[in-house]
Amino acid sequence: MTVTAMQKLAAALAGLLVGTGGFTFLYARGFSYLSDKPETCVNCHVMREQLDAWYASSHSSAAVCNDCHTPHPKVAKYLVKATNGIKHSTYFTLGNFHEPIRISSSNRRIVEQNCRRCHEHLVGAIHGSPDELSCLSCHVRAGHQR
Amino acid sequence: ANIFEKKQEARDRFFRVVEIGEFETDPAVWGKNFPDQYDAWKNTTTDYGNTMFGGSGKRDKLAENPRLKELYAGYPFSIEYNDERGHGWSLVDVKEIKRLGQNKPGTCMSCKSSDNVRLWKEMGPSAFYNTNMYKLDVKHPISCLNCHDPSTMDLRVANPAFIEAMEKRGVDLKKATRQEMRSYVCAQCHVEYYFESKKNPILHFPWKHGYTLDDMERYYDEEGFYDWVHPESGAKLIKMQHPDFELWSTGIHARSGVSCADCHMPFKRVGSQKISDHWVRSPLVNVAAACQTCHRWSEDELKSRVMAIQVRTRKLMDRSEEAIISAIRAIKTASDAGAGDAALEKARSLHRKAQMRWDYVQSENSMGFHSPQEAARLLGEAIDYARQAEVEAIKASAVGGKTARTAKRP
Amino acid sequence: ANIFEKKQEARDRFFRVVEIGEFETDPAVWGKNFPDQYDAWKNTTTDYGNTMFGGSGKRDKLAENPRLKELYAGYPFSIEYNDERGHGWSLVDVKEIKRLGQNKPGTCMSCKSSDNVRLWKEMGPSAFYNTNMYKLDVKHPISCLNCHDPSTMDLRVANPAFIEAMEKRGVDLKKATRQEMRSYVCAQCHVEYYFESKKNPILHFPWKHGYTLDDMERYYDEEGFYDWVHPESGAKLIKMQHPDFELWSTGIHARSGVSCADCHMPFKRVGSQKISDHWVRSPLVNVAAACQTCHRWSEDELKSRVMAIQVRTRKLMDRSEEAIISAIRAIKTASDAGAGDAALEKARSLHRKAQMRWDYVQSENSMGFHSPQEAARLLGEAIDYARQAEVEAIKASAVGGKTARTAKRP
Ligand code: HEC
Ligand code: HEC
Ligand code: HEC
Ligand code: HEC
Ligand code: HEC
Ligand code: HEC
Ligand code: HEC
Ligand code: HEC
Ligand code: HEC
Ligand code: HEC
Ligand code: HEC
Ligand code: HEC
Ligand code: HEC
Ligand code: HEC
Ligand SMILES: [Ca+2]
Ligand SMILES: [Ca+2]
Repeated sequence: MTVTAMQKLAAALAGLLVGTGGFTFLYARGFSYLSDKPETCVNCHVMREQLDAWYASSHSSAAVCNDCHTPHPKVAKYLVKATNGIKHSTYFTLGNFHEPIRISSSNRRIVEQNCRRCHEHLVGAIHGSPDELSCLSCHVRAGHQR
Repeated sequence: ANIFEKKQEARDRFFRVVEIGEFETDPAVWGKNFPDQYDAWKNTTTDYGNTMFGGSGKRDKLAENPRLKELYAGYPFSIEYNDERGHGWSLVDVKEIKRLGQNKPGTCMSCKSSDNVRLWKEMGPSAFYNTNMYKLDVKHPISCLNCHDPSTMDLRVANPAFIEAMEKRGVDLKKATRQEMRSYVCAQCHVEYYFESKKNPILHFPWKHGYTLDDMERYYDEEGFYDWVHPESGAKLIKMQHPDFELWSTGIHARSGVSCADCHMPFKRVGSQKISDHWVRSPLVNVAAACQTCHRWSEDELKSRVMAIQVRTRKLMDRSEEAIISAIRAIKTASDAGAGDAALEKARSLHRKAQMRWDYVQSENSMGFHSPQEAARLLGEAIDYARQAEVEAIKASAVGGKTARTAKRP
Repeated sequence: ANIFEKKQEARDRFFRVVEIGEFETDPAVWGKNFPDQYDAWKNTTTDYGNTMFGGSGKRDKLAENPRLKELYAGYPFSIEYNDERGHGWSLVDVKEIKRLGQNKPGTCMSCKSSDNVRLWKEMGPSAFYNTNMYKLDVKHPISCLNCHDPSTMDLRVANPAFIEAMEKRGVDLKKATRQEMRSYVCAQCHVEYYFESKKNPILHFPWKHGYTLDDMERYYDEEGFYDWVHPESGAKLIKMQHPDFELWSTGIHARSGVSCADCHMPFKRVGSQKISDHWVRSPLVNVAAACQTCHRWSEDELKSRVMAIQVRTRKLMDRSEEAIISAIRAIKTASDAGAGDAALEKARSLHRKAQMRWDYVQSENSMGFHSPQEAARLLGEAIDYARQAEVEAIKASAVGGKTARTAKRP
């Protein structure tokens, strides 16, 4: 299915509803969360490390941020983008988040599903669900070369 | 190749060419459904050469390290003892080894063949253990049925001793995660074990208190257990056997959730499929797949990191062996000098503690790599106990009248 | 801070409020240009509490481990010896310590103040070393000038002993990488050292053959060097001093290019800038910044991994200490029993080898963490040599007429 401008707008508006977070969300070109260009993630300098590490990774030619960090199909995608966008914006504004930045378990799960989505043909038969055998327990550097 | 073209092959996966029976012990039959795994498994009889301390060569340990004959004096391991090789050799090697000659109990087969899984069912474990090994109806070496449930191909443990030991530890194997199973299947065999008694050689694992050497020693001491009495020192000794699982479990890799299969059966890509490399072998001949997924160092660098750890371990082993041999000779000298059992009791129990620790590292197969600092700690303790035994013996022989200056160093 | 300010800060870097002179020893002046680093540096006098084996407390080592008095008997370290604390304390502590009383040579100041960088220039090292420490014109503890070139703020080493030692090793410090400098600045001080002689206390590092204990021992033996004669055993001993750099260099972190500063001065974010945390301290109170940039484990998990390594090391230290004390007492008993120098020579040189190895790990500050297996190897060797010394002594005393049963265990 394709995504209508309506859905994007709805997601963005959802952001607006949340006080400072919502404000930052716009200021920091929070719409970047609705785009697929990696560079747009780096409207926040705190994302710079991950961008650089992504460029260095085996996937810079294969997958962009949202291929891994937002779920598919797309409806869910834009909801997660909006919520993550608001969450990060809020943190960013208040500045009191754990460093080094660590992926949340829910977002880790989304990533795991995306690994499987793209590599189904190769690993579908042998690798079950994330709780069974986590891709990241071995391919920890797939998305970000450390 | 572009990832989307592969979608094609993705559809046709493992065909069930044949139905695999519940007790199918012949890997060739399994191989009809899983040719890639079967071909790799067949390679376990290939000689891929030796590494510094491991590899596939049937190395004669007694010839490579003459001290072993004195350390194992009076026990079958002083007759013949070789470095292990691939799973495909297990049947040949257990039959040919001179230890225990023709009197091997069925127990010796427990970790050598897929047929025992069937036999435990048909005969029951107790009858199996109590039958002469050469009389058991076995055809195949270690293979598929030892690790897999043929109906689902899931990993499965079949060894009654392992199942019993885990129950006693309160571990529910049904709840085991897949990653745990990737080590448990190996822990059916790559572990320290003992026989209930020479008369009734039921197989057990000494894990009542835990997996560390200290835990196992505590258990053996409580049971007053020993394998043999050393002819020169008179100490009641225990022969440790390949505690690969136990040492690994104390290490940083186990702590980090890295399983045996991760390193010894790494995934590999065969055409458009990803499978586990069933050529179970030294990871040092397969570093790219075995290590580099997690470690970004070059193959040579990774190999020399392993070597650095192994050489440190080997150096401490040399010291331990010299210390234990000094102890053995000092005790001998003392008893020759007339020191009695009462006077030598302390020295002998110290010899037991020392040899147990050294043999734990000696019989473990990674030359310390599976847990470098723990291996070094145990060897440090072995040296301490051995030299204390020497001190006690010399004091005893002084009592016995002579001085011990005659005690020779190896 | 809100996002506007962040974009703001992003623009302005460090302002040069003042020019910092070539020999500016006062950190407060540097602080005008670099307030964040200065504020953090000031924290090095803050007591952040103790960890299991480290931390900022001025712990009395002699009280915490009574064995030390016997092991260091006859040497100043048996008078007063405390765990180190932050850099800001260096001047106070070196002045107050009872060791050597008022007769401390200037050499003791080499690693305690930023003023020595100026004094080495003004007086020249040799005069500096040969001036009574309390007469030296020093005002500031370890600070900026010890590690930085004020004109560029680049890292720079100023300690003549370090520069000389590296030249002798054929290392061209001009070619040193930034990452190497992040350890070299520490290696000016956190290393084993010795004085040319009591009369002429020029500072040297024993690195002719390399950084390992074996390398340093070889050098000291070639020079026939010793710090003092142990009053009970009569052995010629060497006091090892904080070989943090040397032990680290044998470990997996050094091998992986991880520098001292990576763990003890990790980058932290101040506004939108990343700066080095100048509150140099135990990483265990700063695990997120110090470890989690490389390790994905939780803070608690990382702490308990360190503890597991340190506790293993501590256990082997206990054994080493007991073994060495047994040796000391056995030698004493032997000489009391009339054994002469010739008879005791072997036992004494074994005591020297044992104590050197134990003290290397004891005086190193990470309780083995900087190189777990190497620390364990050295302690295993220490135990071996100590118990052999005991054996030799007992044999000697047997010659001396009496048996040594009277030798007590600690
Ligand atoms: C191929 C998949 C993939 C791509 C593409 C990718 N990432 Fe990631 N990202 C991951 C994985 C996997 C993790 C979690 C690593 C872990 O849990 O060990 C992660 C973690 C993160 C984190 C949290 C930090 C951490 O280490 O937990 C951030 C922030 C992040 N990614 C941002 C980005 C940005 C921005 C981009 C695009 C420039 C991007 N990612 C592209 C897979 C990817
Ligand atoms: C508004 C500024 C901003 C933008 C734009 C931004 N991030 Fe982040 N991001 C942050 C902050 C701040 C954190 C740390 C807060 C936290 O740990 O949740 C963070 C954390 C993360 C994490 C780890 C924490 C978690 O919740 O899993 C991931 C993954 C991530 N970002 C991915 C992305 C991706 C992908 C993009 C682009 C689509 C992006 N970010 C764009 C500010 C931003
Ligand atoms: C948008 C699709 C996509 C996603 C999402 C994705 N990959 Fe990939 N991946 C690819 C492509 C395309 C390649 C390169 C072609 C190939 O080698 O199959 C690749 C290559 C790889 C490789 C081989 C190269 C290497 O790094 O060793 C691994 C392993 C891998 N991916 C694992 C992962 C993991 C783990 C994740 C999730 C964290 C992931 N992939 C997410 C598309 C994707
Ligand atoms: C237990 C470790 C482990 C786990 C878990 C794991 N992999 Fe792998 N994977 C490997 C190894 C080892 C290889 C082979 C790498 C090599 O041969 O260099 C591999 C290969 C691959 C490849 C092919 C790389 C190539 O050669 O093109 C892809 C794609 C891949 N894995 C994706 C995944 C995905 C997706 C998951 C999770 C569903 C996953 N892996 C889980 C260890 C693992
Ligand atoms: C049924 C018992 C059994 C099981 C299960 C088992 N092994 Fe073994 N293994 C052996 C025996 C027996 C040998 C020695 C065979 C010989 O030398 O004849 C051996 C040999 C080896 C070797 C040495 C190969 C060489 O080239 O020297 C490795 C490595 C090994 N096993 C690893 C594993 C791993 C990893 C697992 C689990 C994935 C495992 N084993 C499961 C019994 C077993
Ligand atoms: C609990 C499982 C187990 C039992 C019981 C067992 N073994 Fe083994 N055996 C192994 C493993 C694992 C190896 C490979 C590792 C090693 O050699 O250290 C091995 C290796 C061997 C080898 C090849 C290496 C060598 O030692 O020369 C022989 C021969 C052998 N066993 C004979 C026997 C005999 C005879 C018995 C009975 C007295 C026996 N095994 C009982 C697990 C077992
Ligand atoms: C020493 C133990 C052992 C033996 C023997 C063994 N396997 Fe496996 N096998 C494994 C492990 C471990 C895995 C990985 C399972 C997982 O990742 O959950 C595996 C996985 C598999 C898989 C799933 C796909 C893959 O490759 O990961 C197949 C199919 C398979 N084995 C077939 C066989 C066949 C056929 C044989 C006999 C020729 C055999 N195995 C013998 C341990 C063994
Ligand atoms: C992190 C990787 C890793 C893990 C996990 C691991 N091993 Fe090993 N193993 C090695 C290395 C490296 C060696 C040394 C090989 C050599 O010396 O050639 C080794 C050696 C061995 C050997 C002797 C192989 C030979 O060449 O003779 C056996 C048997 C073995 N391991 C079994 C196990 C078992 C069983 C487990 C799990 C309980 C295990 N290993 C876990 C890496 C690993
Ligand atoms: C599935 C992941 C994984 C695999 C496969 C793996 N390692 Fe590791 N290794 C780790 C982790 C995790 C650590 C602990 C340090 C850390 O947290 O990064 C570690 C630590 C080490 C260390 C330092 C610890 C020590 O004992 O000195 C060495 C050396 C090492 N690995 C070598 C190897 C070698 C060689 C292989 C292959 C035979 C291997 N590793 C396979 C994950 C892995
Ligand atoms: C000029 C000499 C000198 C230099 C350079 C130096 N140190 Fe120190 N360091 C000391 C002295 C002296 C002490 C003890 C001060 C005291 O206890 O009074 C100390 C104490 C410490 C402590 C203990 C702090 C505590 O809370 O217990 C740490 C950690 C430390 N240094 C790390 C480093 C690191 C890392 C570097 C390099 C980035 C470094 N040092 C550079 C001399 C130096
Ligand atoms: C080569 C550099 C160097 C020299 C020379 C040096 N020290 Fe230190 N000193 C250190 C370092 C580094 C520490 C912190 C680490 C430690 O305490 O182990 C330290 C710690 C101390 C401490 C605090 C801890 C304790 O031992 O109580 C005192 C006091 C001290 N030194 C006194 C002296 C005296 C007196 C001399 C001269 C005999 C001297 N130092 C010579 C580097 C040096
Ligand atoms: C114990 C050694 C040491 C001392 C003392 C020290 N520094 Fe540093 N400093 C460092 C190291 C290491 C770095 C990191 C350099 C690099 O990464 O190349 C650094 C970096 C800096 C930087 C560059 C920005 C940054 O934070 O990374 C500044 C500015 C600085 N120091 C100022 C000071 C000032 C001002 C003082 C005195 C109050 C001081 N330093 C004392 C070791 C030291
Ligand atoms: C990989 C991280 C790491 C590196 C690299 C490292 N250290 Fe440490 N260091 C530690 C840890 C962890 C401890 C233990 C702290 C404790 O016990 O509280 C420690 C302890 C110390 C201490 C004692 C601190 C205290 O609390 O009293 C000193 C001094 C020290 N290190 C100096 C150095 C020097 C100098 C270097 C480089 C030559 C170095 N370290 C490299 C992690 C590191
Ligand atoms: C700049 C990167 C880096 C930093 C910072 C770092 N480490 Fe490591 N650590 C490594 C590497 C690399 C290895 C070797 C294993 C590997 O290759 O993954 C390792 C190995 C280890 C190991 C296993 C080796 C062993 O000796 O058992 C432990 C434990 C460990 N680190 C703990 C820590 C702790 C605690 C800290 C913080 C005080 C820390 N590390 C800081 C990179 C780092
Ligand atoms: Ca082998
Ligand atoms: Ca301290």
